Amino acid sequence: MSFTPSFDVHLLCTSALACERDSRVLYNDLNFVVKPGHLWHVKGRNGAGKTTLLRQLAGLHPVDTGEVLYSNNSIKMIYIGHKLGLKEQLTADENLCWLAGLDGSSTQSQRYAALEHVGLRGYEENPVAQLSAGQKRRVALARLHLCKADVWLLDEPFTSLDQQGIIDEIDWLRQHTRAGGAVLMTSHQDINLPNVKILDLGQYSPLLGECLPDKGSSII
Amino acid sequence: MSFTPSFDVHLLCTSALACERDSRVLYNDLNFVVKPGHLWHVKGRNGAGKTTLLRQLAGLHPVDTGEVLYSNNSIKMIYIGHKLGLKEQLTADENLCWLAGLDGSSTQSQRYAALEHVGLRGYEENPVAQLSAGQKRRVALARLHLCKADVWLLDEPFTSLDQQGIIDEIDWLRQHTRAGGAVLMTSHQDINLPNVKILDLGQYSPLLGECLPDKGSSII
Amino acid sequence: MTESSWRMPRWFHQMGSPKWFYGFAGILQPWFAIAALGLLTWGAVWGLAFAPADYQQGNSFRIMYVHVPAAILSQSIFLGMAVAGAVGLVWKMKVAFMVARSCIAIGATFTAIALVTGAIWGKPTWGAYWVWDARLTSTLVLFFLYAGIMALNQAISERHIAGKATAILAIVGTINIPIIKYSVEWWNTLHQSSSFTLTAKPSMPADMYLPLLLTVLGSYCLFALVVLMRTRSQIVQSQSGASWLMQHRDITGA
Amino acid sequence: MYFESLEALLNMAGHGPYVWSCYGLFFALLGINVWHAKRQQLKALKQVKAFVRRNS
Amino acid sequence: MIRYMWAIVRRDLLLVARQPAEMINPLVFFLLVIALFPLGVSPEAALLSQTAAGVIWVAAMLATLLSLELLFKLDHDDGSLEQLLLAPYPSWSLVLAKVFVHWLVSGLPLILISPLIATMLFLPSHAVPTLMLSLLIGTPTLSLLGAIGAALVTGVRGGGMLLTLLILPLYVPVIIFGASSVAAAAQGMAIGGYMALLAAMFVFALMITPWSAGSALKL
Amino acid sequence: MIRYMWAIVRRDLLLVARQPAEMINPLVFFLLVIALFPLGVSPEAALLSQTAAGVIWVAAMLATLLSLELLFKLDHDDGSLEQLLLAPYPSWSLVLAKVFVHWLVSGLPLILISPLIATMLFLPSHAVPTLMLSLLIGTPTLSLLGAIGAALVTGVRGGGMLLTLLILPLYVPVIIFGASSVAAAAQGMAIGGYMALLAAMFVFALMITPWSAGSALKL
Ligand code: HEM
Ligand SMILES: Nc1ncnc2c1ncn2[C@@H]1O[C@H](COP(=O)(O)OP(=O)(O)OP(=O)(O)O)[C@@H](O)[C@H]1O
Ligand SMILES: Nc1ncnc2c1ncn2[C@@H]1O[C@H](COP(=O)(O)OP(=O)(O)OP(=O)(O)O)[C@@H](O)[C@H]1O
Ligand SMILES: [Mg+2]
Ligand SMILES: [Mg+2]
Repeated sequence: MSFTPSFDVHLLCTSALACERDSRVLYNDLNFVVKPGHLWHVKGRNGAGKTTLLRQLAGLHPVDTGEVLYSNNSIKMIYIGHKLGLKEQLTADENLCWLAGLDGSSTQSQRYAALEHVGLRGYEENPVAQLSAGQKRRVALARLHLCKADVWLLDEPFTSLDQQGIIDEIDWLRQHTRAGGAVLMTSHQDINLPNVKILDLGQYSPLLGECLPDKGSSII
Repeated sequence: MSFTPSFDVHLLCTSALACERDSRVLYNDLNFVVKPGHLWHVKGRNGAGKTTLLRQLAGLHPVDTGEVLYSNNSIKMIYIGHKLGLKEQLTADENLCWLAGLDGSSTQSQRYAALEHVGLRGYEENPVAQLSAGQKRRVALARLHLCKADVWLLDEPFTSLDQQGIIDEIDWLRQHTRAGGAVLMTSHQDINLPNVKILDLGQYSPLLGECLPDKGSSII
Repeated sequence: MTESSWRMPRWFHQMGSPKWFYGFAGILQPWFAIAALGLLTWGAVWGLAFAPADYQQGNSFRIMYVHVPAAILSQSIFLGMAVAGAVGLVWKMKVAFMVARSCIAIGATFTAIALVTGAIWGKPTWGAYWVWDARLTSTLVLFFLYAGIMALNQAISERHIAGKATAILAIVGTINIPIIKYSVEWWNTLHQSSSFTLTAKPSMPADMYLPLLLTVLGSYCLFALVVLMRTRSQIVQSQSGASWLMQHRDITGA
Repeated sequence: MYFESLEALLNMAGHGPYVWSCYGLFFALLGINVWHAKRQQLKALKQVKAFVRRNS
Repeated sequence: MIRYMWAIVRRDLLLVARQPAEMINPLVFFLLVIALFPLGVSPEAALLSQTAAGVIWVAAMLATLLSLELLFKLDHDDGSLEQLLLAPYPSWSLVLAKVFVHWLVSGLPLILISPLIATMLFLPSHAVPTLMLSLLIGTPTLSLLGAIGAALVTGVRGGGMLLTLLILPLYVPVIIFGASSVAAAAQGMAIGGYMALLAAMFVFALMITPWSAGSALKL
Repeated sequence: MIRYMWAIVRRDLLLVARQPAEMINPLVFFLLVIALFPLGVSPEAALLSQTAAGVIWVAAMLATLLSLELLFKLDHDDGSLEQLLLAPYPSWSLVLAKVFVHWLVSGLPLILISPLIATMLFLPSHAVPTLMLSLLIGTPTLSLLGAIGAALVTGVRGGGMLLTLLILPLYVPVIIFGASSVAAAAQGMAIGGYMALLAAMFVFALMITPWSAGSALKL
């Protein structure tokens, strides 16, 4: 890890964050602080709003009510969602190359090392279209090892991984938080790590029909 | 269930089935018999060939070496893969309507009952585009309750379901096999049922570099 | 709203609140309805039955009393839509987006009326329903701009996204309208095809002129009426559940 | 009135069909617009009322 | 099988109804191409009436072609094509059902609006019935032939352009006979021969399309 | 930011190189439309040379328009657009990078092949330099204005037709000036004014596109 951990500051926090979709309120009055070393496991049943929350934090979904505050403007985040953002025609290596190129640069040996790290040795030059579901997911996850970021936002990162893959990934999460990074992730499986913080969206959803206060203006 | 179970016949079987993709041999000399009441759990690490096997059985991937034999021509199968085959603009109910219409017909109350069965009560008239990942999966699974089929071919059907969803689904699998149906499914999670038959593709993959015999003719 | 980069006066902020707008529009609505009905009927009857015929065109001249208001409105509504969209984008005001969206259908209607009445008028005057004249062509392009915005609105299901997309397209279209107009005029003079020109009379008798004024004003009132009605229904849809709306007498049914 | 008779008003020296169809179109299309806006308003109110009833 | 085809037709019409923009889009494209032609070339009535037949037919072909791209592609991308092919019915019935809806949505409106277009391009009014008749026989032929290309490019990324390449050669005879028939009518000549040829091509397309598009889909 | 734009340009060029069909497709579409025109309308040299300028420009516009559809759509569908937008750079730089590649792939080949086309349509040879020059200024304008529409229809199913509808009105002035300049050159008249207008429109497009397409992408 290239950045120096400083465990006292917070990386991001939300203040009275709420979200309404299609006139159903998903969560209301959500306040939490993400500090270096935190691993947040966002839980909730299907349709609870986990994906929506992660996208709001990443800045991909408009925040209408409440606020998301970042410690400073240069905080780096990586978001990996349901859609992996890989180009099917390009090889695994080429995909990593442009993804890494968005906020830095990488050498081929770094990329090969990252791919080996996620168990894709020998598949570096295969077009992603010819990989299986789990292998695609691994290519996307390889980015975590290539680009240094403070906060990882991972939406169901265990999907289609085999059992060894999940064990490996939990290990990466542990190392990242140890080194002063933070992770916010969703999953329907439990995570076997000691210091996991649970954010259960079920607790925050208000009664049906209750409505969010309208502030008159909105940031769309 | 409308059909009468007859547990002695077999529904489908494979004989010396093999598959090679991109000059990597995935599995070789695969022989198994699927009888009424069977629940096959296809296992294997990422890229082992689980998806490919299910697609070969469904008739969506060409069989080059070996054979897949069906008990008779009228055997009914439902295949649900990584892509769910739902139209995003249509509502959950309308999607079920056309899917069911492919090999039968359905009344609205039947469809509503199926949707309630998968926990989507109140979402019947929502466009599928507005559902979460797990809710979409549930719409696709609702078809299992609407159309009667002998064999269910399910590729990672637990993906994005929450814990209660997985428990419910295992229960449907149990009921289906009890009633004389058969299931072939893949998953990286274990299935808590007594009579699960494991098909581990790891055992069938030949050593790297070993090659399939060329039969000269192929059934495409 | 201190975080807004540009300060806005209090009344302006108020206008952006759905609650206030809903109430105020509800007061204005009936007045516009009465004015539109009165002015349009008065102007139409005067224009149809009482205004004198044109010495050149005869009675087909009476088409002017519907054609010209429609042509004028088709352009000013587009401008209005762009202004509302810009206000929405700059001050992040939901109601402005709703107003912009409410303009689309009525604007397209006026443009269609201008096109069709113009074409019908052309038959007795020019002997052809359509010529590739500059003004006609640019009106046709304007109609296509409206059609595009309408189609885009239908294709986007989420309300606030559709509002923003409408705003962007309306602004771009507005900047482009003068360019289109200019280019089309210029293109037409180059090829020198149609020798027809729209009859431009510097001085009309009041008997001919006043009905036109009435129908133009009436059309503006009708436009305002439709926009208020459509904006109000959008407010209702987006605010379902808000307590002020739940206690409003439109809902409680008093 | 400019015309002598009702027939003259309808006929307008041969231009009647053109003029009347234009006026007809003008009022018909605008009428449809107002009617549609009204219907939309009623529909929205109905939806909200149903929502209130469901949740009370 | 009728029920199967009906299920497809109903679903596709429902999809169109859910997004009516898709329905008027080929129509508007048609109108726009035709409006651009005078702008680019010349607004003179004499020149326009001379070229009207050809321009209308080329525009109709382009409009059909463009809407064809999505004929099977959307179904392939979301996985519903797999489900349709898994049903125990021959794939040609699937092709016919989808082509029928495509024509209803893209071809029919063109025919209905063609008189208006003819006026704008100063086509003599006695040629308008011929124009409509030739479009009535010609556009289904275009939809049918196009389906072969659409089936072949299904699953290919950015297949729109590829489709154009595959299909345009097949469209050439239709365009030639269609445009010639209208031009002949404008000059007051007999059109029986052209119509017979157009009808023959329609029958030909009806014979080869279901088979070839059906097998292309199963590739 | 330069590095960010460069990463996008390199990736997009790599994608094109991986599938060269995508590159020649606009070109072939252009050729085919132009070839169909004489077939549908009339093969007479006099008529063709009179209409050549307009036909070439309309065909160039259609070719650009069709290839625009996928400008952002493919990136949106596989989720890579999200990743591009998440990068800490303004979205207009993304728009500019993508438009540049689009022009390189769809506009430039048209310009290079235009002398050939001009000969086929009997355009006087002294007008060919003007044709190429007007295309050189005009096609980037078309790509830029088109990007606005492409950004707006991103994420909308079946957006191809919708895009056409949104963008064609904006294309009208470019077509008019482009075609007029070539026609003027063919008649031996001065073209300075047209070129100045085309250049002015290019600058205008360069000013509004990055803002409007950039904000449309973030919707
Ligand atoms: C499809 C055909 C036509 C279209 C699209 C059309 C469009 C327009 C437009 C855009 C205006 C400008 C309104 C403004 O902003 O002041 C206008 C005004 C006018 N048009 Fe037409 N027009 C058409 C046919 C005709 C015909 C056939 C006549 C009569 C011979 C006519 C007579 C007029 C007059 C007298 C005005 C008012 C002139 C002025 O105030 O500047 N129009 N029309
Ligand atoms: N595009 C959309 N428009 C309107 N509502 C939506 C949209 N997408 C999702 N929703 C609704 O928002 C709610 C939350 O969706 P979200 O995707 O955040 O759920 P989730 O917690 O990620 O669920 P899952 O575990 O199934 O992935 C759902 O009830 C869904 O119906
Ligand atoms: N379109 C393709 N062309 C060539 N090879 C492919 C293609 N799709 C998959 N493969 C290869 O086939 C092998 C098996 O893929 P398959 O999708 O069947 O795996 P899987 O067992 O389902 O894996 P997962 O658990 O990741 O879903 C992989 O090694 C993959 O690289
Ligand atoms: Mg989710
Ligand atoms: Mg798989």
